[in-house]
Amino acid sequence: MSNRPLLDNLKEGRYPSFVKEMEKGGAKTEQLLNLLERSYEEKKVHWKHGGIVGVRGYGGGVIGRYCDLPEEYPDVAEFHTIRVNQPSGWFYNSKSLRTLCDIWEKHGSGLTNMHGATGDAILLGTTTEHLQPIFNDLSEAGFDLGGSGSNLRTPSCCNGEARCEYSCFDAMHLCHDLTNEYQDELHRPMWPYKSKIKISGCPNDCTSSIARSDIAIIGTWRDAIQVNQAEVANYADAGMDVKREVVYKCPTKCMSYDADKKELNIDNDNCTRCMHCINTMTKALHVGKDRGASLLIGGKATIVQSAFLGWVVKPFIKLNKEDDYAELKELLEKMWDWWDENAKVRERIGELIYRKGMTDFLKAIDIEAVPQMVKHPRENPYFFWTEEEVVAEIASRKNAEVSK
Amino acid sequence: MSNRPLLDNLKEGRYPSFVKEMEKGGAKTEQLLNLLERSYEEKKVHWKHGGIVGVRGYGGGVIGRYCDLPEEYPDVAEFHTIRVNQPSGWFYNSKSLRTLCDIWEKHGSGLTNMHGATGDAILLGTTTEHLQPIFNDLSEAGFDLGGSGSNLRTPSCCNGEARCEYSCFDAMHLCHDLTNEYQDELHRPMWPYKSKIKISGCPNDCTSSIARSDIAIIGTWRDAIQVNQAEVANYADAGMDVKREVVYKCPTKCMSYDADKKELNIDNDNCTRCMHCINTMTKALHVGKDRGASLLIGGKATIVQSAFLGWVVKPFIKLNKEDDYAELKELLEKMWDWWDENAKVRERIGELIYRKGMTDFLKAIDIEAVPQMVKHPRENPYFFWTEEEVVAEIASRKNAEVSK
Amino acid sequence: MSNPNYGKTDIGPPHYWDMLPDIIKNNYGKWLFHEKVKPGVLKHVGESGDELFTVRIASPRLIHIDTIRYFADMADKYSGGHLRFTSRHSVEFLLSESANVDPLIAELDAAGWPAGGTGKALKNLIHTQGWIHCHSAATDASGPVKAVMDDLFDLFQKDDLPAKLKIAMACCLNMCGAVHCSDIAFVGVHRRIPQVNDYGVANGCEIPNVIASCPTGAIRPNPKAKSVTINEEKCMYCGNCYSVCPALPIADPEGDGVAIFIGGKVSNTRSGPAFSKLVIPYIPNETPRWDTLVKEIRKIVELWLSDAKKHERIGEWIERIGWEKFFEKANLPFNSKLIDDFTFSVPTFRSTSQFKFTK
Amino acid sequence: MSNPNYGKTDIGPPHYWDMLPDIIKNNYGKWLFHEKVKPGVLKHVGESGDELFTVRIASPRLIHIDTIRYFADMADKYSGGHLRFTSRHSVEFLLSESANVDPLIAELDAAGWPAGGTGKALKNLIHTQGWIHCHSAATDASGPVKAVMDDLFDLFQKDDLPAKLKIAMACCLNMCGAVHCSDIAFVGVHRRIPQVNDYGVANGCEIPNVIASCPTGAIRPNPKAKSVTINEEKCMYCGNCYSVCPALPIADPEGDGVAIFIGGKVSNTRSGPAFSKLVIPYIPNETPRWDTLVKEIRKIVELWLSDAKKHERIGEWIERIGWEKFFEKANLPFNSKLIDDFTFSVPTFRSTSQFKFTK
Ligand code: SRM
Ligand code: SRM
Ligand code: SRM
Ligand code: SRM
Ligand code: SF4
Ligand code: SF4
Ligand code: SF4
Ligand code: SF4
Ligand code: SF4
Ligand code: SF4
Ligand code: SF4
Ligand code: SF4
Repeated sequence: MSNRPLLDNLKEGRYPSFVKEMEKGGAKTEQLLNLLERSYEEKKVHWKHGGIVGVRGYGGGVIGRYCDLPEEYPDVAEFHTIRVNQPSGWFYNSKSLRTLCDIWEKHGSGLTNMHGATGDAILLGTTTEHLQPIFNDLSEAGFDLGGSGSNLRTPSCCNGEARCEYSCFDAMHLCHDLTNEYQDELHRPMWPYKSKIKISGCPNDCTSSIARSDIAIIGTWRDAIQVNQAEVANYADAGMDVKREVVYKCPTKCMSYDADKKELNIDNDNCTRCMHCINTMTKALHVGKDRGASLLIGGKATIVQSAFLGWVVKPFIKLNKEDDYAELKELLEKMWDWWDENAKVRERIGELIYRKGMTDFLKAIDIEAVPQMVKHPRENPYFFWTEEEVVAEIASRKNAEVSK
Repeated sequence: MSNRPLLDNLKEGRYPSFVKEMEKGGAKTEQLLNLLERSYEEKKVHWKHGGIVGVRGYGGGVIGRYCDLPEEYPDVAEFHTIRVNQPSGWFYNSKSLRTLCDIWEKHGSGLTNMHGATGDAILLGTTTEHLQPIFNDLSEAGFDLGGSGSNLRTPSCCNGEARCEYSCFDAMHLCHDLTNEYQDELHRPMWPYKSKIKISGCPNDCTSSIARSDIAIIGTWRDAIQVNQAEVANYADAGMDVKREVVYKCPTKCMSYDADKKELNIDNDNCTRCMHCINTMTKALHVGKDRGASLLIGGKATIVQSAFLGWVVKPFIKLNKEDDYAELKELLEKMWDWWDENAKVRERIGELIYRKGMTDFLKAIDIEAVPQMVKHPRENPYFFWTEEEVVAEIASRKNAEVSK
Repeated sequence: MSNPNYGKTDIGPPHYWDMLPDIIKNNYGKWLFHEKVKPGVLKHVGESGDELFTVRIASPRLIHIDTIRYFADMADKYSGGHLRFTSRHSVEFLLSESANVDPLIAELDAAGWPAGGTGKALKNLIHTQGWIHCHSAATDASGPVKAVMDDLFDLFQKDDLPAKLKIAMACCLNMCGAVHCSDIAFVGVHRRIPQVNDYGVANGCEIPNVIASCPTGAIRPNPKAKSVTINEEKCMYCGNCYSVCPALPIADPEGDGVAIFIGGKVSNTRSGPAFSKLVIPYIPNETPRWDTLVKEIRKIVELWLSDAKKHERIGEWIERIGWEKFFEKANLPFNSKLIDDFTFSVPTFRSTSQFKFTK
Repeated sequence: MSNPNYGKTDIGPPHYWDMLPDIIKNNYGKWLFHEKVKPGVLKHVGESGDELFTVRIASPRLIHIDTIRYFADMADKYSGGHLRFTSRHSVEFLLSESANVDPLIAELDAAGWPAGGTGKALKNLIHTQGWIHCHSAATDASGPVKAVMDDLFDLFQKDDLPAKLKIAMACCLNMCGAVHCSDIAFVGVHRRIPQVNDYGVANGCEIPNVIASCPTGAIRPNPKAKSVTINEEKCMYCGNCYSVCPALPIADPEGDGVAIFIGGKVSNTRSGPAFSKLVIPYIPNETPRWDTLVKEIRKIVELWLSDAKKHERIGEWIERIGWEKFFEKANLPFNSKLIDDFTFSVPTFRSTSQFKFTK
């Protein structure tokens, strides 16, 4: 038995125990456990920031961490984490996982987060001197680091077309492609603050991209939901109350159901592709055929200006592997350029758009304003005009009068 | 025929013509009409502010106005307006109106606004030297001035119990009472900016109090809507589709209708007293019996911080003539005091609450926070604690532990 | 202050009780229900069974004392001398005798004072001063109001619109009136910053006051010229500085005009109060009848008439179909001026992938 | 950079294609529908008729390499060596053979790795570092997560809740995780400003950096002490200054704790994405099992289970009944901390007389 009554308590219960996991480290994690027990006793964290640590050629990928009681807990005096870029969709085979484990056994605590909230495989706890060797071994084995600091953070995506019938484009391919395209942006901090990309194959948004990434790419379609009426009838026959469960829950009330014919009709012009009906009758309804994605920009957590949910900047974009996602990439680069030029330190792109206004932003990325970008138009009269605009408008008016 | 082709055009059409009204002034308004024609030609206003004008003992009630072309239009070189406090509900008898007309004939242009947007009877256009004499004549005849400047503005109210079955209290009495109680605040500018009171007898809010006044007093009730089922049946018999027109339009879906029995049932606990059903079936449904008002604070137009709609600060207040509206008045005075002490110049009370936070405001007026004040609780974690609070909470926790 | 030469102060307004007809005094607080007799006529019935008839007429609000006296005459003749004005500046005659209703309407109508505006109708148009009195005005008030009301006048005399139709106007950003919460609002807007007359500022204005008057902090001192400069990026054309300093005129014949906001509402019914939203950022001042303005408003109203369901105010209708559909149906151009960039902008952005595609 | 001692840079992540089982390669982009076989098991069917079985298990995310190796063994034994992790850190085994499903589940369960979390269930709990790694933490992460999940564990193995139930936690205001948009979120909060160790600041920190680190501008220089002072009124306890200067510790055993936010959501389904809202501003850190936190979360979940309609996430349910009713039903005290006072506060105020009365 350990001498850690508080943590021992957390070995009980049906949910898998992180304490048991930590104990698997044996001697390697003994001091870490003791330190944690102490935190449980004192109700107080015992970590602090220290000097910046990293690997050669990179500015990010490692989070330096130091214990504030190094004399008492020398094994964890330095306890850095490594962010390893996960494969798209977090798919692994047993071989690759074992490789990762072996490297980590050699160089670190043996503890991991599979995965971090951004998406990386996180190797939890090593010393400064091991950083470069770990990196060398990782890259030898085909792994690279993810992002940290003021740079592009590791993009992530849902399992997309690999295992989901709703996916409106190849989310995993796109994620892999963007990650490789922007290696420099990912590894070498050069921006005012972090920038995150998350990719979801459909509006269910299983990567929480709208809330957790500056750049949310969410699959959607422009044409009609595909309906298989025979399957609709099957659902009804199996006892589903189609009106109550589907039709009445449709946020736009654009559906109707003919209970006699067991037929579902959708006014696709007014459908906002919320997915509810498709989710509920997965065999009968399918996403449309003219597929692509919506781009929502600005999502982030609370610090500093409040949490933002990303907002629509490009209602529809085709995502073609054939042209190497050219349109998307051009857009991303314009956004980042504008942000890089204009943002204050620690200002996310959403906060910058808030501060400078959508007009500036849209102009910089060369996109026309459309009503899809807003819930509703502005409610105040504080809109601005440039002298050129006014002069041009007056001139065209004069011309029209003359030609009358 | 005048030499004013542009204004002449506005004498045509079925809506009563202000130009015809202006022409009724004859010689007295001739230059005003010519000046206005000039504005129509040039598309440009020809007024400016000038020195402050007023009557003895008052700081407001008169708006000074000067023509920017005094040589060309000497008759309107000075063209001030007088704000005359209207009787509650804008009720008049022919005698009182004639009195007003006679005074204005003697001292001014003969033009009026019946009424101004705040509610005053506005006498439009006189000179500085006439101001005191007009005031003397008005007060002799029982009229007083309304508000202008950084003070209480003329309160106004709907016709309330005088002509409306929905009125939940005596709106006209309250308006008259408050106006008289706060004569000093009305006449002698002393605040950081203007403060407006508007009073509506029920949630239909026929004075737009929620949008147009810092202090909106809106009638409401706490018990059940009174239902006369026989009249419900009459509506149904007369062809009303009760479900479609009433039940489905209820914002809280708290109604049900039994089409066979022609019976309407209301789950009053979940009714938000929106008035829709009562408005639509005025004979069958009546406001409840336990009546009073909600107080909504902060309404105003756009300048500076954006337009605000007033928000709930006191969900329910009884309005008793018997105790001279003591509770309400105490509250108003606390609000004004806090505002007066804390606001910057030109900062309305709503803007101050926005800047300082509801916690400060509620503390100052000694009201407890209730969920009715918000659409939903805060979405960010930026809430504050005082050291006393934290110390007290810790102490009570320790106590509880000890006594265990 | 009791010097007779200076009038009595603080006497407050005349007492409303002295203004009320007997039928109101008798039924005060005891009204049972009302009926819409026909456009312009309401009948209120008391618990007593008493019936009060209200005849409502349109009013441009800017009226001459001769007209007020004429109304007084009409009141004496038909309603025992009793009348009132409404919160939208309509005039209401309060009749105890139903027999008087039609003759009163006929006589008023013949004199150019049409009855209407009750029930689900176009209401009297709330507005402000404009070029008749206010120095701030970016447009006239009474003129465009008349033009719009003339054009839509049929709707004032109906009671079968989907819901009430409330139009309001304000001649500058101060928005005197419920313009910010109207079904349709048009607002005078400047598009250029005030012109600084250095000589006038130096000689006629208190520079600290001028600087303090600007809500956006756009005004800086210009010590060299003993005047001020205005930061073009920050000025949002409110005209406040002109209020305190006539040497900063903001009026600009070609630059000024009106903007249209729609979809606002005040009453707590159904969806609750809502702000009006910008749909057309600029229409020039076309005197005397503001033809483009009138045309655009009619277009919006007609679309609403044909597309809305019963009980749907303009904003409620648009919320149902979606703003993107509104722009499509109304065939109105959208541009970035319509996207908020002020303090509360972010919550107006579309933070969901739910929207409708439009052409 | 091609020096072999320094590793190859910029090679990017391993290619996902190498990680996929054949059944996925064959049906990639051609899945037709899925079925929920039972809690913890999904079946995806391709156009080809191929059936892919997914077995999902709970994971505390903080796992040792021995466990990863164990998962690799299980994958080799049952799913051709293929597995994945989810966006909520569950582990998923990808099986082509239905016969393997039950044996795999049985073996995992026996080893303490229960299947579940699919469909309308309680999902794996997203969380952050806490006292295990982050200097900012106002509470531990893994401990309270375990306590909450243990308590609600039944719901992880169901598929008949009104809707999905997503709980998340973050150990400080930085909110690493989708905490701000979760059905239920608990967040570590400090309640006292950092303690300024003047000596430490003077000798170990770059004062301009410290000042710049504060998002609210609460830090001022204190030239006398060559240190800084913190404005109590402005500090909102984010801990950013401690990140750049260890002489400003913010952790405070008695003052720190957690706050509960509820009603958020991310998916665009039905009502669309929404932020979580504060309902309990403070619960102390009760190690090791955070009993009060666990109890309060259970109370909210049970209320939702009993009161919500089918397909209603927590936020959708509360929007239907109204927040005032929620506080009444949950018997939770309301206080002014729950009222927003930050940048976008005004739109959250109740600007209508529409509300429900509560006791
Ligand atoms: C490891 C991780 C939490 C976890 O346990 O999974 C994490 C850990 C930290 N985050 Fe985070 N963040 C992590 C995902 C997130 C997310 C979620 C996401 O990416 O989906 C968010 C919210 C989304 C967002 O970006 O807004 C997030 C919002 C923050 C913030 C606030 C940013 C903001 O603009 O509001 C900070 C503060 C900062 O940047 O200084 C922050 C800062 C930090 C720091 C670096 C604290 C610091 O100031 O030094 C933490 C280091 C902890 C440690 O000791 O290892 N972390 N952080 C996640 C990264 C793992 C990975 O790479 O996969
Ligand atoms: C006369 C009137 C318009 C009318 O034609 O009816 C009016 C006229 C003026 N208003 Fe107003 N306001 C009038 C009702 C309003 C209303 C509506 C209301 O009270 O219901 C509002 C919107 C509600 C509100 O208070 O927010 C209103 C919001 C303003 C504002 C912006 C205030 C704000 O905080 O946003 C200003 C600017 C200012 O105070 O400097 C203003 C300023 C002015 C000034 C004094 C312009 C100035 O800076 O000198 C105008 C004088 C016009 C003139 O030449 O006579 N007026 N003003 C209304 C008063 C008549 C009366 O006493 O009955
Ligand atoms: C006379 C007046 C009050 C006054 O003391 O002056 C008044 C009187 C009545 N209002 Fe009003 N309202 C009056 C201005 C308003 C306003 C303010 C405004 O228009 O600026 C509002 C809020 C406007 C808004 O929402 O934008 C208003 C929103 C209502 C409503 C709610 C309408 C809705 O959206 O559902 C009702 C209920 C109804 O009509 O069914 C109502 C109902 C009524 C009733 C039926 C109440 C009654 O039982 O007597 C009165 C006759 C209305 C009619 O026109 O048919 N009254 N009413 C005002 C007439 C103005 C005018 O000349 O047209
Ligand atoms: C595996 C995973 C994606 C991944 O690549 O990792 C995934 C997979 C699926 N999601 Fe998801 N979702 C996953 C995270 C999410 C998230 C993100 C999160 O939880 O942080 C969301 C948004 C959360 C939110 O709204 O707060 C999410 C919102 C949905 C929804 C919409 C639910 C709703 O509110 O209506 C559906 C539709 C449904 O289930 O009917 C969905 C549906 C599905 C389906 C049924 C799609 C399919 O046909 O394969 C998958 C099985 C779901 C299940 O659990 O029964 N998925 N799904 C994620 C599993 C996380 C876990 O371990 O529990
Ligand atoms: S986001 Fe859509 S496509 Fe991706 S896993 Fe979720 S449901 Fe499938
Ligand atoms: S996807 Fe959503 S909006 Fe579209 S029809 Fe289905 S339920 Fe309605
Ligand atoms: S606010 Fe209510 S009480 Fe007053 S007139 Fe309008 S409907 Fe009647
Ligand atoms: S007043 Fe409004 S909320 Fe109440 S029952 Fe009637 S329609 Fe429903
Ligand atoms: S809206 Fe502007 S211009 Fe018109 S009266 Fe009010 S302050 Fe004057
Ligand atoms: S017009 Fe208004 S915003 Fe522009 S400088 Fe003058 S006061 Fe400032
Ligand atoms: S939430 Fe705060 S304490 Fe927790 S990992 Fe993120 S930064 Fe660290
Ligand atoms: S804790 Fe945050 S808000 Fe407080 S002083 Fe430090 S950086 Fe500023």
